[in-house]
This record gives sequence, C-alpha cells and structure tokens, in this order.
Amino acid sequence: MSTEVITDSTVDAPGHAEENYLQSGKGVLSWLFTLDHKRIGLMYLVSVLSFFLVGGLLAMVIRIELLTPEGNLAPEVYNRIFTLHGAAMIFVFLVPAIPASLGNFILPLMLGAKDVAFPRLNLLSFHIYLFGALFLVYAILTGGIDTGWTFYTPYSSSFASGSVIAALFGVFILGFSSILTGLNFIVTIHKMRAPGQTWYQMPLFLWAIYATSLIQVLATPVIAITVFLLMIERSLGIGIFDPAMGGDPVLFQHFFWFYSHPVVYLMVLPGFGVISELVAVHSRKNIFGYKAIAFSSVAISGIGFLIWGHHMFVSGQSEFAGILFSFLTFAVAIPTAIKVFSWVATMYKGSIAYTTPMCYVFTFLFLFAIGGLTGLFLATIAVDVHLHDTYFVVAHFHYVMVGGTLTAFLGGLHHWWPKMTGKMYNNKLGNLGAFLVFLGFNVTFMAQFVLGTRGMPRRYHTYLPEFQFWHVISTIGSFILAIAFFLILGYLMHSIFRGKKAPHNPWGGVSLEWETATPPITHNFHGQPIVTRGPYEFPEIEDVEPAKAHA
Amino acid sequence: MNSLSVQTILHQAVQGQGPAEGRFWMPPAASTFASNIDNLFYFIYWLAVIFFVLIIGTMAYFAIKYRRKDPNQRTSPIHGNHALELAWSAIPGVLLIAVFVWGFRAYMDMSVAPKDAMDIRVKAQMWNWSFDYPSAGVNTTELVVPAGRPVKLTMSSKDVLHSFFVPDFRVKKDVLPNRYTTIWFEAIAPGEHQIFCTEYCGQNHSKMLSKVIVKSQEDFDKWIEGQGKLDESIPLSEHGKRIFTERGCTACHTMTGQAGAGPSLKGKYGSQENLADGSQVLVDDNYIRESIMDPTAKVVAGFQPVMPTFKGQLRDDEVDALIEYIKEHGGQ
Amino acid sequence: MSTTAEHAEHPKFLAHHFYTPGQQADSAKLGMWLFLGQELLFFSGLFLAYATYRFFYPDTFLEAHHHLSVPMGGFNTVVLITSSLTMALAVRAAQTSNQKKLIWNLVATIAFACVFLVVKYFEYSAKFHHGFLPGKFYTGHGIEGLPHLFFGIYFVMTGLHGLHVIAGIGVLIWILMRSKRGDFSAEYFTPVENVGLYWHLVDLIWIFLFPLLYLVK
Amino acid sequence: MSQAAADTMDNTHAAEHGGHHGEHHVLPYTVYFAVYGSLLVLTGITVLVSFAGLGKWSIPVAMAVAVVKASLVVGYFMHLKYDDRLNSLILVVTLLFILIFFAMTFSDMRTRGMIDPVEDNMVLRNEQAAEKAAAAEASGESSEKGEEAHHEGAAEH
Repeated sequence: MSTEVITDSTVDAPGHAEENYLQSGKGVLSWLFTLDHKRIGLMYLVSVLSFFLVGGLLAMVIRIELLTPEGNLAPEVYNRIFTLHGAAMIFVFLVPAIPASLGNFILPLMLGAKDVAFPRLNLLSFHIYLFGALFLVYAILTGGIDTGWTFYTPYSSSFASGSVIAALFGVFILGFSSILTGLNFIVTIHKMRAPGQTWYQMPLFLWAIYATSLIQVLATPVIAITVFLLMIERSLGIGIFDPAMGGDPVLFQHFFWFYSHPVVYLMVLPGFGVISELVAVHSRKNIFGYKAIAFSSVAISGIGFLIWGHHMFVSGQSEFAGILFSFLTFAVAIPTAIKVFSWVATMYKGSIAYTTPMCYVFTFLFLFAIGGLTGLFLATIAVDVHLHDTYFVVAHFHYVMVGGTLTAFLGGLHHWWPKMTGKMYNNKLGNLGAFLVFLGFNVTFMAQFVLGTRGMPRRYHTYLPEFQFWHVISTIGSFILAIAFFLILGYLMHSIFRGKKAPHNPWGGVSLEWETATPPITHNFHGQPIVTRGPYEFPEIEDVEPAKAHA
Repeated sequence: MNSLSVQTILHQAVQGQGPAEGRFWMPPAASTFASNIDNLFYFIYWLAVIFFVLIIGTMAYFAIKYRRKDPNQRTSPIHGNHALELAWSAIPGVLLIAVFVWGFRAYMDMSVAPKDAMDIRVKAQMWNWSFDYPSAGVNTTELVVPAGRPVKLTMSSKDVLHSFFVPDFRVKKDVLPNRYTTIWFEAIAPGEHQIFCTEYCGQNHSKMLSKVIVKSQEDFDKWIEGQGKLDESIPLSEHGKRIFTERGCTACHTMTGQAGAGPSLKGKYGSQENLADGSQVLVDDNYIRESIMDPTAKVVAGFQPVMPTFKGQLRDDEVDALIEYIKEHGGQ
Repeated sequence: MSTTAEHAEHPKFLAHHFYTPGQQADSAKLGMWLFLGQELLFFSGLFLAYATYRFFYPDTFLEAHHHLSVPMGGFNTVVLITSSLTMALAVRAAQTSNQKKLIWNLVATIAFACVFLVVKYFEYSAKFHHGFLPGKFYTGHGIEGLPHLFFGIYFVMTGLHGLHVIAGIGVLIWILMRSKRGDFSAEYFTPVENVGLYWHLVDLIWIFLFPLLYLVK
Repeated sequence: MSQAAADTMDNTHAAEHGGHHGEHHVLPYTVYFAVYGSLLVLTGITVLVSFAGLGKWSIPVAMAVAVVKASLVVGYFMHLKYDDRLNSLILVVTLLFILIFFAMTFSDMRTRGMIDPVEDNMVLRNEQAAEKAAAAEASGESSEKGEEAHHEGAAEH
C-alpha cells in the first residue's frame, strides 16, 4: 500500500460506527448550508446536470428545426434558442462541470485533507453559482436573448431585444463563483497536501485542476469587466463599444476572447486530468511521462492566454496580429499532442479492463483526437478565412467540448460513482451508453464538418437546399446522442435507489481517495494519511528494477 | 418549401456540389488563389488523417492486445522514455511549422490586393447587400464582376457587424460599421456564386444572401452601360416587380393584402391612407416617391418607422418602375 | 477531533481542518493575494480601454482632461496615501497586540476614506454641472472630437474605484467592531492583515489612475 | 499506529506548515514613515513633471514614477518583501498576464492598415453626420423649417 493511515482503530472496517457524509445531516437546510466539500460537490453535480438537460433539450430543438431548409420556427425564436443553448451549455454546465462537482468532491480526498482550505468560501461559491444561474433562468423564462453566447457589439448593445442585461448580470455573477472556486483549490493544493506528498506524488487530476484554477483566477475577471462594460454600454450608452459614438467593436472582441479562449482550456483541462487518472488506474500501469503530462497542463493554461486572436482572423483585426496569433496557436498544439500520445503509451503492456470508465477513455481519445486535429485547419489563417463561422467551427468545438470535456466528465463520474454514492451501476449498460454516445456523436458532427467546408454558415435559421442531406444525417445522430444520455441518466438513477452496494475499492486505485470508507465519513480520514510513494504504484506492476525490465 | 422526400435528398447528396468540379470537402475553386488554399487544406487533411490513424490504431491495438485476461496480470514498470517523448514533440513541431509557413504565404497573397484591381464599394445593412460601382455610378443588389480581372471590395456596414463570404472564392471578411475593411479576388471564369453573411446580425441573418455574377469582359462592359437605364423592351411594371423583390421590399411589404412589418400595398394606389399622426393622405405617385426616399416622413397608422431610406440607391426611372408596379396592383 | 497530542489546547480561532495556526495564516494570505491578483486583472480591462482610446483619439483625450481639477486629484492622492499609512500602522498595532493603537489607526483610515469620497463627490458634481458626462448624456461645449468617450472612461474608472473604496470602508468598519471585541492579538491578526492588503490595493490602483487621468499631457 | 509515527507526523507538520509560526515580521516605525514620506515626495514629482510638458515622454515618466510608488507600497506596506515568495510570484504572474493582454491587443491596434492602408475609425459616424447635414440642408430649403435646421446645425457642431 502506498500510504499508511494513522487511525485510532487499527482496522478501518467499512461498517464503521461513524456514519458517512450522506447520513450526517437530515433536511434541506443541512444540505444547503453544509460546509462539507463532498456535499457541495454533490449539489454542484445535480445543478450542473440539470442545466445540461436544459441545454440538451435546446440542442434537440435546433436539430429538429434544421431538418428542412425552411424550418418551421420564426427566425427570432430560432436565434434565441441557439443563443440560450450556447450560454447555458458554457456558463452553467461546462465551466463548473468537472472542477466544481468532481473536483470539489475528490480534491481534498486526494490530498488527504479534511476539507478545502476555505470551506465557507466554498459554500459561498455554490450560493453565488445558484444566484447567477437564477439570472440566466430569468432571462430564459422572459423570452431569452438573441445575441449569440458571444454578445458581439454593436448588435448586443444597441439592437438586440430581450432581457440581455439579466443574462449579462448572470454571467457576471457566475464569474465570481468560478474565481472563488479556483482560488480555493490553488490554496488547498499549495497548503494542505498530505505530509510526504510532494508535487510529483500528487495524482495528475490535481495538476489539471491546479492549471484550471490558474485560468479561473486569471481569466475570469476580464469577462467580468467586459460584461460590466457591456451592461453600462447597453443601459447608459457611454459609447465605448458603440461605433456610432466612436467606439470600436473589435476592441470588445479582444476583451471577450481574452477570457473566452482560456475558458475553453478551463473546460477541457479538468477532462485531461480525469483521463490521466482513468487511463492509469484501468490499465493498472504507471502513467507514461508523469512530468510531461503535468507540465503540459500548466503549459496549456499559460499559452492559452496568448492565442485568443484566432477567433478574430477575419474580424478586421490587422494582418500582422492575425499571423502572430496563428503562429502561437500552433504552439498550444504541441503540449496537447504530448498528452494524447502519453495516454496511449500508458496502455502499452498494461492490463486493460473494459470497465465503463475505460470505454469513456477510448471514446475520449477517438473524439478528442479528431477535435484536436481539426483545430489545425482553423489555426492556419489562410484556411480559416474559408472555414471561419461555418459549421466546420461548430463541429470542431463540439468535438473538443462534448467529445473531450463531456466524455471525460462521464468517465470520471462513472469512475468515482461507487465512492460518491456507495452504489454500483451496471457495467454492461454503462458500456452500451458509452458506445451510443460515441456512435451518436460521430454521426451528428462528422456531417457538420462536411457542411462547414462546403460553406454552410453557422447560426443560420434557413439554408440552401443543397445542404439538407447532411443536416438530416446530423439530426438523426443527435437523436442517438439524446437516447444515450437518457440511458445513462436512467441506470445511474437506478443504481442510487436499487443498485448493489459498491465494493470498497472497485477499480483498485491507490491514490488517497480510495483510502476512505465508501461513501466517505464527514471528516474523510480518521487520522492523517502519510504519502510515501507515487499515485500510480499498482501492485500488478512487476516490481523489478527498470534495468532488468524485459521488453 | 421542398419537402423531405428521399429522392430529392439523395439526389443532392450524390450530385454533391454546384456546377463546376468541387472536390468532396471543398466547393468549386472559382478564384485564382482558391486552388492554393484547397491544396493547403488537403495537405493538413491528410496529415490529420495519418496522425489520427496512428494514434487510434495504436490505441485499439493496445486495448485488444493488453486486455485484462486474468485479474492479477502483471504490467510493465515503464513510466517514461525521454527519447520517445522528445521525438513526438519535435516531429509534430516541425510539421506544424511547415504548415504555418505555407499558410502564411497563402494568407499574404490573399491580403495584398494587386494595384490595378477594380474598386467596388460594398454596403451591408440589416439584411441586404448593396454594391456601388463608383466609376460607373451604378448601384445594384448583386455583385457583377468581370472574369479574369482582380476586383477589390471596400466594405462598410450601416448598423451592426456583418461578414462578406463567398465560399467558391474562399474569401471572407467582417464588414464593420466604424471602419472600411477590404478583400480582393479574381474570378477565373464566368458563372454565378453564392454570397453569405457569416457574422450574426439579427433576425434575418440567414436571409441576407446575394449573388456574384461573373461575366466575360465584353458582357460586363455591355452590362455596365445597360445599367444606366432600364431596358425599354420590358414593360415598366415588370421592372418594378423585379426591383421590388431585389431591393428586399418583400421582406416587409406584401402584395397579398396581408400586412407584414410594413403595410400591404395591394389595392392601395388611389385610396386614402390614415397616418400615424391621425391625418390622411392620398396614395399617389408623390406619396410613394417620398415614402421611398424619406420613409419616416408620413408613416401609416399602426406601423413602426423602421423602413430604411433608399435615397442614393434607386435611380428615378427605377422609382417610376416601382410606382407603375404598385399602380398595377392598385384599386382602380 | 483527531487525537494527536498537539491539539490538546485547541485555540479558538483555529479552524478544524487546519493543523497549525501558521498553516491557516499562510493559507489566508495566499488566498488574499490571489484575490488581489484577480482585482488587478479586473481593473486591467479598464486601463486597456483607456490606452486604446487614447491611442485612437489622442487629441480629444489631451483636450478633455484639462477639465479635470489637478488640485482635487492631488489632494485625493495624498489622502489615500495617508490612509495607506494608517492602515499599515493598524496592522502593526495588531501584530504587537496594541489594541488602543489598532482602534485609533482603523478610525483614522476610515476617516481618510470618507474624506476621499467627499472630495470625489465635489469633483463629480462639478462634472455634472458642466455637462461633461459619458456617452449620449454629454452636453458640454468647447471640446472637439469625442469628449464623451473620455468622460465615459473617466466615470467608469473612478466610479468603479470609488465603489471599491466604499466596499473597503464597509470591511474596515467590520474589522473595527471585531477589534473593539478584542478578537485580534499577536496570536491572530489575519483579518486585519488581509483587509490591510485590500486597502493598499485600492490605494495602488489610485496611484496609477491619478497620473493617467489627471496629469498626463 | 505507534506513538512514534504520530510524533513524526507532528514534526513534519510543524516543519512544513507552521514553521514560521512565531516570528511574523514587525517593522520599526521609522520604515513606515520613511515610505510614507517618499510616497508624498514622489507624488509631488509626478505633479511637477506633468507641468514640464515632456510631450511624447510624459506617459513613460509618469508610469515609471507610479511603478516606483507601487513597489514601495507593495514591498513595505503590504509586507511582500518579508513574505513567503509564493505571494510575490502570484503578483508577478498577474502583472505578466496583464502585460500579455496589453501587448497582444496593441499588436492589433498599432498595425491596423499596415497592408491595406484603408484607415479611418469613424466611417459610420461621419456618414450619419453627412446624412444629418444633408437632411438638415434639405429641410432647410423649405422656409418654415428654418428654425429646426438651425437647432440641428448647432447640436451637430
């Protein structure tokens, strides 16, 4: 065992007298005002998944609408639906999904700590998240907004109708929840690691969460000031982004994308962390190139700040800046490629079990490889001129967001589900779910690549008849995807109420979170675990000196 | 509204792309630098396919070869190999730099317009395009260009951001309200190509379409003269009908009696119309002419003053044609 | 609670999940510095807007900022620097468990902050009177170009800074009440130190605001 | 676990986290007042320099003085000089990212119109002004609108 746990009773029997965190308080108030990071993680999980449902339903409406070139919704209704789909999916689902739900639950356990550094701040972050999401829900209920999730001026500041200010204020508030969560995690990782746990003995999930938190703290304030200025511009008209009064809309785009590009790394980096965990645990092998993966996480979060201009290649930005941003965008491709190669190399000579989390790793690698590689077309400025704002871009970011972050989130959810709920789910159904996600997703978005290169612009309510064939295929795929998500929801719900009791350590993980009871007690550990070895030293690894390691 | 019949869909898929020989991914290459960009696209495409097959192939092979046969199957203690890690950072790095250099040069060709390019002014406004030929004083809603001559478009918008995109020429540039942005292209052969607006600009963003009509040099010169005045052989009201649809009047006014954003014009000519300020006006030639040039002067009751002015975009003979067309559908 | 001997006398202020007061103090300060970093980035957006529009319309900016009164701005700078001094002395008093000095210095800091706001009120009322207002509210005369842009940026920057001063006053009053209750001593003065850090940041931002808006020719 | 292990645990803890539990660095009064004095002097210098009319150099000089004042406040009043170097690392990283934000945005602003020299930042504003002027002089012809034209002219100027 890699750690000795100093506990008062020698044997940490599962049926231990102290009750677990789920039972340690009854009633809604004990949940809504808990300081326990595990409960806050669960509450985030429930609210994040419900917003995913809202976003998903909006997506289905879009796909059905695009079955026919004319469609049957009124144009402004369609515009509001794709705007709310974008805003709901990004601000209230993808940004908090992995760090706030899985991160909140698992991070203190992996560090051997009792809780995050500032529990009250953690609860405040959750309340701020709900308060911000309330504004977004208000905006949806009062007819939504039709500015696109990017809020480009001058349309959003002087021409758009609908409760734009409410949505902007929602984004403003949600930003602070993200900042405070990031701040909390950075301090926890710096100051509350288990004794003996050096930075290179931490699981890679924590490196990814650390890199994500850096982006959360350093990028989110800029969207706060951008949204703040836009609210003032729209209500008072100070002319800062209004061309009629001398303002410059391209300056808004610089402000907006300075946050919105690092935020896509903020969304995908936690997914990398989950995949690093899953690949190592389910192949029973030490991760390949620990330092390379750890440093590439931090490198991605650093370089992520230098390349926002590739969203603005055709926006009237100067050619020199376009070339500069294009060159730097290639620089971010290297660390991402290193990660993918290292994950595949980790499987070499491993003992790979086809558990559901591992199936999600295969789905992730397949989809993220396509997502990453199609990014190369968009980074090359000459090709991007043709592809910008077409369905090629829509397909690219769905491959990275749904194919990357969402599959990793589902993989992580299935990996730690036994530890979080104490219940086991049906592995066959899980694998079927993963396969359906794989199938449905590819059908939906591979068709959109073809639409994109042939010149079908995005955010179009009616399109030319020649594109209809691929739209029909894409809609069929989206139905398969919807079925997959409802199947997953189904068997996970079933496992909570009637699932078998989860074994103490179902996958044989050796990082600290598997030292706790299942589900963990309120204070996580009875004593203070000491870490003496790396997070992936599995018993199956042949403990032979590397020199004698035969091929 | 063509229905969802399987035959039409299959036909479109098989028939693939428009008239010229478009490759599977790309629409037909109709401008001089389009083929270079297609080659660059396909170079990255095959690079991506090779890397994809490599990665996913190895993954699948490992997943099958090293699947867990018995619970405590031994695994190798390898946890890093500096040579391999260096290799798979350097090789992609070199390939990426090669792609960047090619992309950089292609972009330079696209950005710097040749000196002798013909200058055309493009004006984008909420949901239609209009093209000014400064040398010939002509204003049209479809871009007519000569084949084999570089054309430079200087674009600006009247309200929000728009974006001028012609897939067949591989050109796209946002149209900003506070600044002129320019693009250039040289069409290879006569033909017709679709123009899209690709920057979200509100309600009818997806209807803001237009066409680039490439003519041979002689046809183009003939067309330019013809633009000076309407072709007499066609009756005036026929021109009126064409202009009525071309200029996007149909977006708000109908000829069916059913009001849209603007009043329906069916049976209106010669009738009395009550205005927003309660007064009445006779719908005659002068009222129609004034409403086209200065739309907010006399707004009909129950409607918003949202009609844009067409002053400077419609010549007098075109306005006469519109009046004739409305008269034809009048109440006499 | 865990049974290790070290926790026999569990200090009242030590949260259950920290092991030593030092760990808690360091964590709190690290968290505060991250918060200050985030605040700096928040204001950096405004400084960039200022720099961009000064780059686009240099002459309007030069002409428009003559209408800002340098004496009032200068006096405000001195007021804020003095409040920074009293704040630092308050933190020092807390570190040396000198409750009387702590309370006096806190009161002085709050007083200077209020003076700053009063002077700002006069400056703003002068602008309103002359009609030098942002955006479409601008009705002033005598400045060519786009003066409403300059005043738009001026009001957003100084207004947001003013809001942060008001928030600072609120937090200082909270700390004053807690020091009256005798919460702070050499053992535990983290809240005073963190509020001090926040207040110095507010002063820091004004140190950059003052020359850029009032002085630079 | 044996008592020995518990002890080791305490020591590792004390060493790693509460190390500098006792000595939180208290500066003598003279340092505070010296910093306060130099801040006032530097403020005076910025004000004087601004009247010297340095033209192009006024911003760099003003910023240099402001940076000196800022480093005094950060170093002494905010204790960063004597603190854990992690906190100063955070400040440096924040300033680095602000620098990136400025530098990249200005790489766009400054090089606009470098290749195709169409450079005019107020196209719409000028067009609207032209349209308003045209409408004003058009309505100016009909006499009863004379007064309104005058008003429009004044607002526009």
